[in-house]
Amino acid sequence: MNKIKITIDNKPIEVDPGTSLLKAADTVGIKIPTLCYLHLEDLNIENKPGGCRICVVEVAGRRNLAPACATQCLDGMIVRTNTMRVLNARKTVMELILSDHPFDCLICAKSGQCDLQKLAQDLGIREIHYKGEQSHYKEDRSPSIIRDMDKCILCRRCEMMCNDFQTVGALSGINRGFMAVVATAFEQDLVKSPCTYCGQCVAVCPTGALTEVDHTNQIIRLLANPKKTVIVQTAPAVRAALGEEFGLEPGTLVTGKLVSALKQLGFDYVFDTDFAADLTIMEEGTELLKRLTNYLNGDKEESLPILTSCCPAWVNFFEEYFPELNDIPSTARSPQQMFGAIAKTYFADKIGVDRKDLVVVSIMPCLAKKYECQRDEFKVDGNPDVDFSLSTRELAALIKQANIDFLTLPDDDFDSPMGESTGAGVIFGTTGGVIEAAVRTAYELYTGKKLEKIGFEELRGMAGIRQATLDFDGLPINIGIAHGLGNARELLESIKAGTCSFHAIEIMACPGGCIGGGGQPLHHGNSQVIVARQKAIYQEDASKPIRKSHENPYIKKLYDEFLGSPLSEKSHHLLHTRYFDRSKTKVIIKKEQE
Amino acid sequence: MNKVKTPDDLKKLREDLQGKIKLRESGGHPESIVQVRVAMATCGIASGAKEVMTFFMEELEKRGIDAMVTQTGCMSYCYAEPTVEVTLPGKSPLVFGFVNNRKADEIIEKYIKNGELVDGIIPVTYHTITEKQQEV
Amino acid sequence: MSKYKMNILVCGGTGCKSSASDLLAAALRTELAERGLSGEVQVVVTGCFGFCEQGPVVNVLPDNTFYIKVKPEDAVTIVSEHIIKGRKVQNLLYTDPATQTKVDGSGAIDFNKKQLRIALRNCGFIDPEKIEEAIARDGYAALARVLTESSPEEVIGIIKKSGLRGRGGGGFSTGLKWEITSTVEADQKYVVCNADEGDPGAFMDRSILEGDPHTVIEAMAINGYCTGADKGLVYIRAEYPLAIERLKTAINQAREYGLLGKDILGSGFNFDIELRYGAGAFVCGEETALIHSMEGNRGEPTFKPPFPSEEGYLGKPTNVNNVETYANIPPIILKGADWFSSIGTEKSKGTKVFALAGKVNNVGLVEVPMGTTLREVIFEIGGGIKDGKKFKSVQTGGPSGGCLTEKHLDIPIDYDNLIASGSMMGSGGMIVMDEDDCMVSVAKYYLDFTVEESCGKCSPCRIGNKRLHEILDEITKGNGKPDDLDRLRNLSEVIKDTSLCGLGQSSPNPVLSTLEHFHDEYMAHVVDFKCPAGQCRDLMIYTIDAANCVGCTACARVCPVGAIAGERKEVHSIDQTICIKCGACLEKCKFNAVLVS
Amino acid sequence: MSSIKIELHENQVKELVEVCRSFNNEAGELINVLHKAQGIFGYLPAEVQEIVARELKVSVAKVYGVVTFYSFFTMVPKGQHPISICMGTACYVRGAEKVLDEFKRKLKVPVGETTPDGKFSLNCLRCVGACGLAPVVMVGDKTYGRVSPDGVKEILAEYA
Repeated sequence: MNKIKITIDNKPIEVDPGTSLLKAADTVGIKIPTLCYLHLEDLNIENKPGGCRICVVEVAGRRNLAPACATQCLDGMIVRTNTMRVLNARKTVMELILSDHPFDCLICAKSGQCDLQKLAQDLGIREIHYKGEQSHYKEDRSPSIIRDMDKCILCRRCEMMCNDFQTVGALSGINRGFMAVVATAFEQDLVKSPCTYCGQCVAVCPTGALTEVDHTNQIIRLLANPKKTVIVQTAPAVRAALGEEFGLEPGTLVTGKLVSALKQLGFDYVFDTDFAADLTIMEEGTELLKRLTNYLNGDKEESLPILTSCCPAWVNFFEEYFPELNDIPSTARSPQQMFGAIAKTYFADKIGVDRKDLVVVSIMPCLAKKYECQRDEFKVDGNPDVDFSLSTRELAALIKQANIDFLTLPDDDFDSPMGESTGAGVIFGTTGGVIEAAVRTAYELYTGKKLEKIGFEELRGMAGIRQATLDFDGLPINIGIAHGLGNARELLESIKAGTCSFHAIEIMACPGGCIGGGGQPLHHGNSQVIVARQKAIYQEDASKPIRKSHENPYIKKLYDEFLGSPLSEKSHHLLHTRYFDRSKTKVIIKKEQE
Repeated sequence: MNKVKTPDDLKKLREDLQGKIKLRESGGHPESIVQVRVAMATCGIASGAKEVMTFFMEELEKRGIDAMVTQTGCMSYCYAEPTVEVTLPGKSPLVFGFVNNRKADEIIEKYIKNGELVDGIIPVTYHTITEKQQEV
Repeated sequence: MSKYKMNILVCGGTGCKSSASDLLAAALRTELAERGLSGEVQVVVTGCFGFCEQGPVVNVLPDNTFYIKVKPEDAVTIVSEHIIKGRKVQNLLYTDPATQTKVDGSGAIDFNKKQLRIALRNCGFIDPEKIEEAIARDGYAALARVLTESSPEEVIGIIKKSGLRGRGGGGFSTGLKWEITSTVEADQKYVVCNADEGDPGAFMDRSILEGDPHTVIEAMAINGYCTGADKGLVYIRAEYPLAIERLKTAINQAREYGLLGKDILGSGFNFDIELRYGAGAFVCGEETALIHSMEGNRGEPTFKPPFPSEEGYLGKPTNVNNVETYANIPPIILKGADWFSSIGTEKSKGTKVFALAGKVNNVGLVEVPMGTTLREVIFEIGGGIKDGKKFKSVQTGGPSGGCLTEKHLDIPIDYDNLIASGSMMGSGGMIVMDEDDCMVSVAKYYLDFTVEESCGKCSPCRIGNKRLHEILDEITKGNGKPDDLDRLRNLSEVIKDTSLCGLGQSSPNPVLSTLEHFHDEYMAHVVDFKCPAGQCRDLMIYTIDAANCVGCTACARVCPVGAIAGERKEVHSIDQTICIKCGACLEKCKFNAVLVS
Repeated sequence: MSSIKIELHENQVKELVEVCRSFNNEAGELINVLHKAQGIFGYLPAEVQEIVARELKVSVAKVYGVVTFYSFFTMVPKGQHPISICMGTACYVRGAEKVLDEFKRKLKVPVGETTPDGKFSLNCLRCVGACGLAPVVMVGDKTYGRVSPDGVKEILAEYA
């Protein structure tokens, strides 16, 4: 293809046709500031409404300034990005945006991580010449997410994630003009919307408009309470991302420092959700084998594929949109909830603490987990199996508040018994990981043979929908993988339409899986961050001496001492769940009077 | 009605229609007839054009005058709505502005019956590209 | 037959009336009566001749003689010379400025005919609900000619050569637009008629749809033939129920006659039209917003390119033109590109319909050749300013346009001249303002509209226009500062320079043009805290003139807040701390005792 | 937004579902459907939007986003006699604001609201294109031209 020649700030550049001015400038070290624009290249996610008008530049011969994000390079273009006219326009537009934004940066949850704040600093805004009325909206608190739309700058990223990527449709642009904002239907609270709490809106929000519900203060209080035994579990994706909050390169594994920090914070026991992930594999893998065997034996009642169920946003999604498929997903609870159920029974008994005095905290890359642990089916007499779920970001804040210098912490090990895990548990943190872990176990249980090669490269990657056929000793097993609920929907629709058939499907709501979760350190639009975390996860797996869940000695011990066997009555009671139809229409219709 | 299947059909139809109109407008011909057009665009209707049209239809019949009352679009004299155009056979059309029932009565009695001009005529202030020009 | 041998038509248009045309008519009648001619010569008071600058105007029939600037005392001369002796009164005849000869009217009288109706050629002539009447006036003849005699390329060539530019505001070459759509390869294309007329004060599209719907249908079919589209969509305001009804009727009749549908006129060309309804969003006049709206979405514009001609409705190439543009197409085909391009100015060909409104005598639709001056439109066709007030400004182009002044009155109107003077053609709204209109308030009015109608997608338009409005509001309330004017100017320029679509790119024009042409008026507001036009309530002080007050108590009784005190038959006074400046006392007082400053 | 669920009449709901079907339940027809829905119910309460969303298979949020974008759509029931004052430029320069003020004073309701007895609702309108008659007021389908503040009383008296 012929290259296009343009000049930006007197620098000649050659680019491919179709390249935007923004990308072209980037290749020669000219960083044009952006605000609404978002491009997660590795995930094929792009938000380009051209709405904020921060990235405007001067193109010779054009009457108006052009947005660099949306303007394609044309041969011979002469572009200036820093003339007086551009700088004045950019600053004025920024002042306008700030004039309709609360001035509470010092106490804003997003302070220091806020794209808007950083941009104001970069542009040298010291005064706002155009003050005036500010738009106000009702604050909305859900179990997971807080929406303070007074801080919305209408970048539309959340709307794009919610609709285009997740196809959840909880959010839409509403109103017009000055009162235009992104909101739910009828501006009701998120809890009344189809929101799955995936938190991807929060993950991309450039300001403090969308944040997670902060539970750190409750945790500080509980840790100080001598009557309470406070234990913590940490999800696999947390260790691959927490370091970023302390300035480490994305993809730096900080498992040992993480454990040290949690101990220093005063948690009585520091455990690993990976342990519960291994347990999940035992239950879910066994369920898969049972359903597969029934199916192969011609049981008409049995339907395949089996769908994974460890992602709470995904569970919310199919309860809302595919209630007719409620009997297809595995009944296995998520690792967070399996952990809680075992902790408040088996482990509580072991240390002789009443479940009411045992507080289970989870550190999750996820915001939907906050909602999940509040679901009624995961409570005993009103006491939840998991009391609080903190995001990776909240943990970082907690560590900072406790004066802990994270970078100089020594490595430490998880406590026993619920801190012991295999490589299979670790890879739960990435797309393709749960199904790979399940396959490692199911293969050996089904064939009775030992796996030659533990890593299944064919299940890995970042493509939104992936499929692979595995050879179970002559039996071809079709595996489907989707991350992102839009991809999940596509896969489910094709199953409903009968255009493809799978034995098992793994679905995760977030891009890249839990590593790209809504509770993770903010990627600020750089998808390489998520790719690096994925590498770290597989690196941790490879370094583990045991890499198959059914070989975890502590899991074996748990079954021996407490549960009996997978899918036993006790297992069913503690480790499995059921799903509800959330789709019903809420319209009341009045019968005609005679 | 018959479909117009070819350009020649259309041409023939147009010539037929134009012929009929000519007959209606030409003085002295047995088919000639008084034509009253009421501007019935939104502004006209809002100013009472419907009432005026009804008045013309009923009164012309009552007074035994053979006339054709039809509606038409905006004549562009918004300041003078309702506006009515009257074409007497053999004469150029005349437009009257601010027509209410009283004015309509006067138009019937003086102009339509006797060809006498009445107050409120709106002179034509434009050229048009079609051959039909009205001249006061 | 009429008993009158002669008729003397006296213009009773408001403009002429203010120059005593009614006295003239009375004088003529008296003179005729005195001479015993009342039975033979009739005086008829008419509507406006469109020549008010020269009023009062008299037209003597049947010899069709025009007299101008006729005073009541001229009645005697007209009757004695013209009526009795048959001699034209030379000094009252109109002098043609070009030839310096007296126009005696025996030949073609067209000095008062500044208008030329192309787009409006059938409005008011045909029954819009009868296709036969349209056909009798050459309806569908252009379509027939195109389908049988010309290739799409040839037709596009004619349209290009005619120089027709979009009448919706942008002024883009219509032929070029058609050409682009025609050259894009696609399995499906669309042509769209933008009938979402939204400029406040513009209603020519509605009039065309209500008066001559077939011309739009015919032109869309021609457009479809040229661009390769077999489907047309009319995006029409839901607030135009009559236009919708008539268009629906027209479409059905065209289908019944086979002028829409399959194999039109045996040519093998298929074309049909559907309606899509707007729902009250000015921004949907912008073509990308319009397309999103037709697709069932919020009418938010998107960045161009891609242009609709490449990627439009449902992602397919789509040609969007407005109603008036379409109404020009059939005449161009029938009369030729050369005919059309002979009308108008160098770069703006043909005519433009203006909706003349505001403080002007002859409110109405006016179709004039491009190049006609504002003075001709306002003072001749429009009959001048209402109530004999002084002309102050004319606003063209609606919320996107600007306010022009006295000094612009003789500029020939075309796309480029209007832009050069800080306004624009827009869709053709033309609002005339007089000395009572405060230009700061007018700017505020337009910003009020823009703030209401901004879609909110881009920050400069969403927030910037709001801030402009707030600054203007403060100025009209007496809270302005001189440096507000600099802030207005900078903000206006940035909004224009950075907004996403045409709405924001032009919304500050009313502010910029009034700032430029009425700077003194702004200064009066921010320095002296006075509104010279007396329109800004908060800047006004009502007092009672003791010399005139008779103590009738009418003002005290009408005051809604009880701010006026005074005994019967004694001078009243207004308590300034209570007065809300509603002006009720001023309206009520019969003795000119209430003063406003 | 009030949280009280309103009850819809069954035959109206049936009619609405039928309308959606007549548009092939296509999402692209959302605006056309909403026009018809407002024709049936007089306004677009949340419940109606939910039905439309369900029938056209679009999110309720999207429907709400569209409803709140276009000024023609309303979620507030109109009065028995909806009064609209044209705020086009021609009407504005000819004193529409004073007419509006008079309506506000007489009806004692602000713009966008309905009188407590449900008789009148007061709204502003974009240009209705009857500029020759400015200022223009519409009551229901009836247009009043050249309205002065003094004329407001007479107009209201017609509906007393």
